[in-house]
Amino acid sequence: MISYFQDYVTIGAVLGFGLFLVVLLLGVASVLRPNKPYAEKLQTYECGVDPVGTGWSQTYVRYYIFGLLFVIFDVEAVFIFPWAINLEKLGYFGLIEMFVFIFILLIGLIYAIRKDVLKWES
Amino acid sequence: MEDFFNNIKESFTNAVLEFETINIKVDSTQWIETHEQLRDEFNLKFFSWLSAVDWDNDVSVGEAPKESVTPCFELITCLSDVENTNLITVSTTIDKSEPQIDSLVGTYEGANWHEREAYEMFGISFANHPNLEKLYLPDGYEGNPMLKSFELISREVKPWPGDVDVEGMPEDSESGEQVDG
Amino acid sequence: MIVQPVLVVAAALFSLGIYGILVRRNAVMVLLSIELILNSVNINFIMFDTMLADAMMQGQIFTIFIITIAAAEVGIGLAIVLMLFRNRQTANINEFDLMKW
Amino acid sequence: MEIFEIVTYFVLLLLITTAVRVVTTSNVIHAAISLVFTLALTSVLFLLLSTEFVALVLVLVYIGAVIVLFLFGIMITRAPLGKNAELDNDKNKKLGAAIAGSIFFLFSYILVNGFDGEVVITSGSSTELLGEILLSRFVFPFELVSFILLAALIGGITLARKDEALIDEDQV
Amino acid sequence: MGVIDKFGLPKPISSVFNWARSYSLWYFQFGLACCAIEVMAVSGPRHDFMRLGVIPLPASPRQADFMIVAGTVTDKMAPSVKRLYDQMPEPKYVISMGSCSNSGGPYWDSYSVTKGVDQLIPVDVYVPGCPPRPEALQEGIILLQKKIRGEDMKEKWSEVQTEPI
Amino acid sequence: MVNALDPQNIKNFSEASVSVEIETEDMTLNIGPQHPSTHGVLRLVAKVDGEKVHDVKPVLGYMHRGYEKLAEVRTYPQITTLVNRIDWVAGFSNEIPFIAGAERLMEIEVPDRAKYIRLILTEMARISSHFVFNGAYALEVGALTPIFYAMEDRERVLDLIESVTGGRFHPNFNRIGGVKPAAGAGPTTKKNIQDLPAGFYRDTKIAMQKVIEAADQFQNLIGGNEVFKKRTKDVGVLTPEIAEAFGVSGPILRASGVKSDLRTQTDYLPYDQFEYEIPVGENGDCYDRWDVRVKEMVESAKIVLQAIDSMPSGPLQAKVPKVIKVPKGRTYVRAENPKGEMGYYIISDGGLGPYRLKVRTASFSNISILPNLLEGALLPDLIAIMGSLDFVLGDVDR
Amino acid sequence: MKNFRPKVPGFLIGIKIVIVNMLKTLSPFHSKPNVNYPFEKEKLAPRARGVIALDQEACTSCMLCARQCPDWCIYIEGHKELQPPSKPGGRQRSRAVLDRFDIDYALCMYCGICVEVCPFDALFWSPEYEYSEFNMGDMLHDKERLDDWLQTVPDPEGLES
Amino acid sequence: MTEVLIKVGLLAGAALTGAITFTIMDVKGASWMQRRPGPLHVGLRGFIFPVAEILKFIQKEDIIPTEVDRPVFKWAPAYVMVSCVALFAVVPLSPTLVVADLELGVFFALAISSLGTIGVLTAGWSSANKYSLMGGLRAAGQLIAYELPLILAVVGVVIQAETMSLVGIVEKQIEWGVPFVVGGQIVGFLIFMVAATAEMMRVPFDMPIGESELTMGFMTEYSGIRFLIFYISEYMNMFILCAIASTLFLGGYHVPLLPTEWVNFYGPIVLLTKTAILGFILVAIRWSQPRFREDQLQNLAWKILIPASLVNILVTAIMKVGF
Ligand code: SF4
Ligand code: SF4
Ligand code: SF4
Repeated sequence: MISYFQDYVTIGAVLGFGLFLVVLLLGVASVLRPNKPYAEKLQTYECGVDPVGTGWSQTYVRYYIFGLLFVIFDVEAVFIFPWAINLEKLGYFGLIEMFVFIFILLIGLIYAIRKDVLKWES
Repeated sequence: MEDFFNNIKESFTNAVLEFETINIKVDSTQWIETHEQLRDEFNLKFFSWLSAVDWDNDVSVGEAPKESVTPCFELITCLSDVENTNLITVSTTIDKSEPQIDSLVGTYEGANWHEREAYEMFGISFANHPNLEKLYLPDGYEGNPMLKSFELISREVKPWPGDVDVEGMPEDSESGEQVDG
Repeated sequence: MIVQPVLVVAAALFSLGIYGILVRRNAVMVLLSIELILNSVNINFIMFDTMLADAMMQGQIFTIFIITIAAAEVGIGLAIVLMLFRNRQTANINEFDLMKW
Repeated sequence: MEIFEIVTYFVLLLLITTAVRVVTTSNVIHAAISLVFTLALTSVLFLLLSTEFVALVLVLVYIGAVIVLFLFGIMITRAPLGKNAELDNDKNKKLGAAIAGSIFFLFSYILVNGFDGEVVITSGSSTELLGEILLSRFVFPFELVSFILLAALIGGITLARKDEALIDEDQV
Repeated sequence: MGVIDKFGLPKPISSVFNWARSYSLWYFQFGLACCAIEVMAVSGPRHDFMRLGVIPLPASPRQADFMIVAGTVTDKMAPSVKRLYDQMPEPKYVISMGSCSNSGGPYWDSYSVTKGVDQLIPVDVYVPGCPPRPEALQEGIILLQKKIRGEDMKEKWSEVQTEPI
Repeated sequence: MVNALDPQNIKNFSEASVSVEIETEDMTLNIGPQHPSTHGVLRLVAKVDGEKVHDVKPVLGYMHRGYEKLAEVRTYPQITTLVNRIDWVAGFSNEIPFIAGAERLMEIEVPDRAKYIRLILTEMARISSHFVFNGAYALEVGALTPIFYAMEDRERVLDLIESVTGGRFHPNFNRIGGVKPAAGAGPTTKKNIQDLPAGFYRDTKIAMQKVIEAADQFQNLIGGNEVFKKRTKDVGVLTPEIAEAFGVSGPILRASGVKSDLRTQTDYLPYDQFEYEIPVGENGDCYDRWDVRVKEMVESAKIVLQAIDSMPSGPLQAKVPKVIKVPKGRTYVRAENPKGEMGYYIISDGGLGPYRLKVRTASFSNISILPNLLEGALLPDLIAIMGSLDFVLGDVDR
Repeated sequence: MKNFRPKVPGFLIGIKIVIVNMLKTLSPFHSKPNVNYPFEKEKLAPRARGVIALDQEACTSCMLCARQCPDWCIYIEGHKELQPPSKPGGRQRSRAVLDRFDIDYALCMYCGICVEVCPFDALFWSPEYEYSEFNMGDMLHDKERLDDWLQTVPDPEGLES
Repeated sequence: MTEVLIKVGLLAGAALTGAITFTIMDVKGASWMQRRPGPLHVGLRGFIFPVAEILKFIQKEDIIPTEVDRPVFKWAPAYVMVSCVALFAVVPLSPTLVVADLELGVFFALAISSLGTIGVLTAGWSSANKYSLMGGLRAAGQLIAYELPLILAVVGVVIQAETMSLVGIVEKQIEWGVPFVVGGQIVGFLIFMVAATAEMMRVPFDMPIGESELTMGFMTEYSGIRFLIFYISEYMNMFILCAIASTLFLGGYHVPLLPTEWVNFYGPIVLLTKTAILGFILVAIRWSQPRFREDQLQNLAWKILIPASLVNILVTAIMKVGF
């Protein structure tokens, strides 16, 4: 097995181990634990009173905007990494390229801040 | 206190000062006006509390009044002035058969909960109250606990342990005005 | 690594995506199906890249660009869905009568 | 390499299963989570094809970010908990299946006939090289990407924002 | 799955589990009246019931092991107390702290107070006092731990509690 | 160019087109009755949209025990012990106005020493109450440690109270006409111990010094913290006008800039003998409310120290009849409690117990401003504001 | 620039305080506030109201305590007995004998009224607190148990003048 | 294959011990800071309390409320746990004692760590509980907001080290003679630690759990073993992020002046010490700070940390190219 696969097989084993740990814990617990459900026990917890309304209704659009910002900058990070390890080779040219790239995205961030999408009280 | 009392006395002739508490008795129709006047002219902006008293000769628990009274609800508010030490109580009586009075919420916002409490405890209804609901007791609770005719069940069902008398007490220790101390 | 099964799977993903777009009524689900299609394209690109052992790595670079653009597309797409939802109180595309809107 | 092939087939099989779940499940969140698995398996497939950087990018961008965005979107558009009968367009089902099926057969036919062969992976592809190519030969698309992202950001914000932002945009 | 209910566990193993349960008591943060302040004092540096393994973390009944009914249970609160108790996972325990929750205490004749929490939920240990001193509560906890260590898992598990009292 | 952010324009626009911000089916969030930050069992029904609070409706009564009714069936000494439990973090100060009222009706002059002891213990109760507030408030804004420091120092104060009265925070120490420590101790002697235990002065001095140090530590640990300042400054601003109309009193009122303190304004205890300051806030925000209480702790400690130094000697009890009957009359006595103005309106009919006892508690009025303060706040603010009002459910519901 | 003191950010001071406190807790030279309860016990104030002890001999079943108790939690029964004269030739004395003296600690509010009103010094406070029970019924202490508590009643302490 | 198994076994031990050690450190440390002894009676002066906890949680009933979305609810803890465990794979304890020294080590770590967000979000959503939902959303919003500074702070290190392999990064630091935190990445380190604290959802960034606001946040409905999984993952996450931070910025398994030949022996100890020190600092912060408000938190991330880390990248790049 070439070392490339060796590494990832190990990683796979580690992931498998994580899953195994979860399954093991769940398995042992399912054998040991008592299981006595009844209607009141299974009721949604709401500080001790009857749940009012539906729990999963509307949320803030704001979170969506955070998500959007995150996606955009995450993509940016994807491009930064290959650049970062090649910086020596790319030299000033690479530097300027990345400057432009980051600058353009910073405009986006500044736009977002200016538009007050990060502010909560409106 | 004295100066203030004299001031009050000029506008409300029936004001009395007993035990360091000034009390004005007003007619229930004058209820709102009195408060507005007190708030605006005498600067009594601090709304301390509002409550009621159930005057009745028939009581189911506790002691009955020593002298017979005319059954009625007495409504009392207490106003004061934060900066000075002036304090005044205003009282009015309302009929028991139809306990209703105008709400003070328009004058003092703070009266809201106090009136709800009085509504719940005595059954007095306040006209123009924004939200006259029960305050304390669970939904479906019947009765107005603060009425003198309201019974405390536990006291009825549990025998008073002090009732059993050990025959032939050695001394009569409950002898009047013995001084302690 | 055998080439054909991978390509067939990519084709299958593509058609599943098409199926989803046609059948699903919820706008978000339609977007999810689009992701499936893009994913099948990615698989094809990478497969060919590896197969041809391209020195310029064009397949990989294209895939990265596709992923990037897909992210942007999802951002905009969901924003549109949100806007429609805001006006129509539903994410159901049958009810988006765009001409009237 | 025997084991290698078995693994590959296994991954492909799972890939199809999860993808089918994405388009058939009647619960939006389940669909999104199935998509997570589809993508994860795709990423495994990429790893098997030695393109590790792309595989990780897929995890980072897709699973880490895009799916989260999807989940937000789903929650904002009030996905009901549990099954949702309204999700599918029943009258389109047959048509859709027919179209999708024919596309599938057409594509598979072309692809299977067109390409054949076996690839042997000897080493992972170099990320360093990838970066170098990306930033030298593909500089122009690279910069273009930043503009597209910026556009997406501004567009997304404008669309998802409430109206003051909209008018603001109109009048500036 | 009900394995333990049917077969039980050999003594040495089950005593290990009993030990674990007795020293990892997550206390359901749930205060009612004055006694709750004493519970706070017990969690304070001087008495520190974390020494005994009581961890005052969960604010949700789902993670709690035992509940200290600390204070007056009013009629309005009673359904909530019952519900919160129901929502705790088995095995669960209850300490009734103070006269109020034991039997109404100073408000025994009030029109709005429940006379004793044991009318609602099963109580394991009663702690007297009004309020009980912090040490008294600690004694209650130690008694509870003793009780847990003496428990038989099979019995405890099969105590059917589909409809508690 | 039209100003786009002009509310008028926005309104026009939203009328013109269908689009408004996503129609929010507000989420009704129940906070309480069991919730770690409601100081017991207050229940708030909050309408929230995401994180923003639109409307709050407090639901009371989970701790309603019917004090006013119970007082009608109990005698005066029995009521004294009952009222301890109204504001349970400062049990001692609940007794003072009630006893003072009964004494006023009976026209009894209390000996000086008894007054001083009352005063010392009231201030100690105030300190212990503020300790609880400090710790709990820090807990509510997320700092987990200060409550333990508060508890440690509070124990010291409680020890002192206990060594005098016999109870940790339900002392039942006041008698009409004076004070009377718990009887007990030693089958060999006549049991009525009537004075402070030996070493009390010394221990008090040490403890008060510690209180001052603790207040300093709080100022550093919590007050100086940037995050805490961010969380509390300009949050939940209460103006004096609203406060007065709602009958808000005590530290909350003082934090809004009103210098109102019944200790100086009335004479239920000899506060005029001592020098102390009344801390007053400026903005009436959460930070000021916190700050005022911490400073008040220090002032209380100073009062206690002064009182210890100038303690008169003499009897602890005035002469009173053995069977206490209060003459007919009515009076209202109020006192400055840690939470604000607490008063009892006693209507006596000459019997063993009052005909009607109205209990005016501070927290009841204080939390009635909650809906006003919370409009448009964020959910974490809700917790911060609620905590800064420092209410005790027994004091609210009675 | 004479008294230039750099302003330390508040959160660093906070961290310093907790670490200093931790060192104090760990250091053997500092007094610790902790009491390791079942192994060591705090010395309580002699006045502490822990439990009520009954001196059976002194009680004359006069019922005062039961009547004054706000919680009605003292139950007394007794009867009268004739006692032989204490010194020969003296008058025969009647004496009340306690049949039952129960205090229900599940109900008691520890107010001390009973102790205070007892005219014969039969009730005492004792700073004991260890009587938690598994059963509600055991919270009712009968006269023997109450008498046992008498051993724990502390001697009176000194007073401040 | 055996090698793989041995490594995974070792890693399993490391992961669990790390998590348990950090639990002990957190609880005991907190107790001491609060002038208390902490768990004491359970045995060994209380230091084995995590054992009791785990054994206890294993016997607890696992309640699955009626309203929840069962499959999602049941498996949400697994995502969190798996994403934590996978992170352990790339941290080198010494040049040879590393489970998988990937060429893309850092990148892998960052990619995997973003998986947890999905677990948290689905946990909150599927619980059908308002507190859970809000907690889940807050958690997701926070995790994504601080994921970015975390990623960008690492870029500085990558620029300096010119590699993404963690072993490579440490070797570079050995070559330089000083850890990167001294060699120009102090800003990066601070940003990384702040972001890491937020990723762990610890005070002052603990709104998602925000006990006094949302009872238990997204974990509100979880009981028994599933709660334990969340709980352990929290500490695992803390351990692993501290380990990664010490590897990236503090020189990993090496300290200056110690001979490099012996690195295989003292490496693990050095790394664990550094991790423990970082962990202790986090504990001290946790128990002394109040928590931020949701909007303040987002502002900190978007307005301060992200621009700062971008600037940090540019400055580092200029230094690299220019000198
Ligand atoms: S038992 Fe006493 S201290 Fe406890 S809640 Fe009841 S009245 Fe308060
Ligand atoms: S202490 Fe009070 S409640 Fe208890 S028995 Fe004595 S009088 Fe009754
Ligand atoms: S008051 Fe004293 S003497 Fe009378 S019955 Fe009670 S304990 Fe006995």
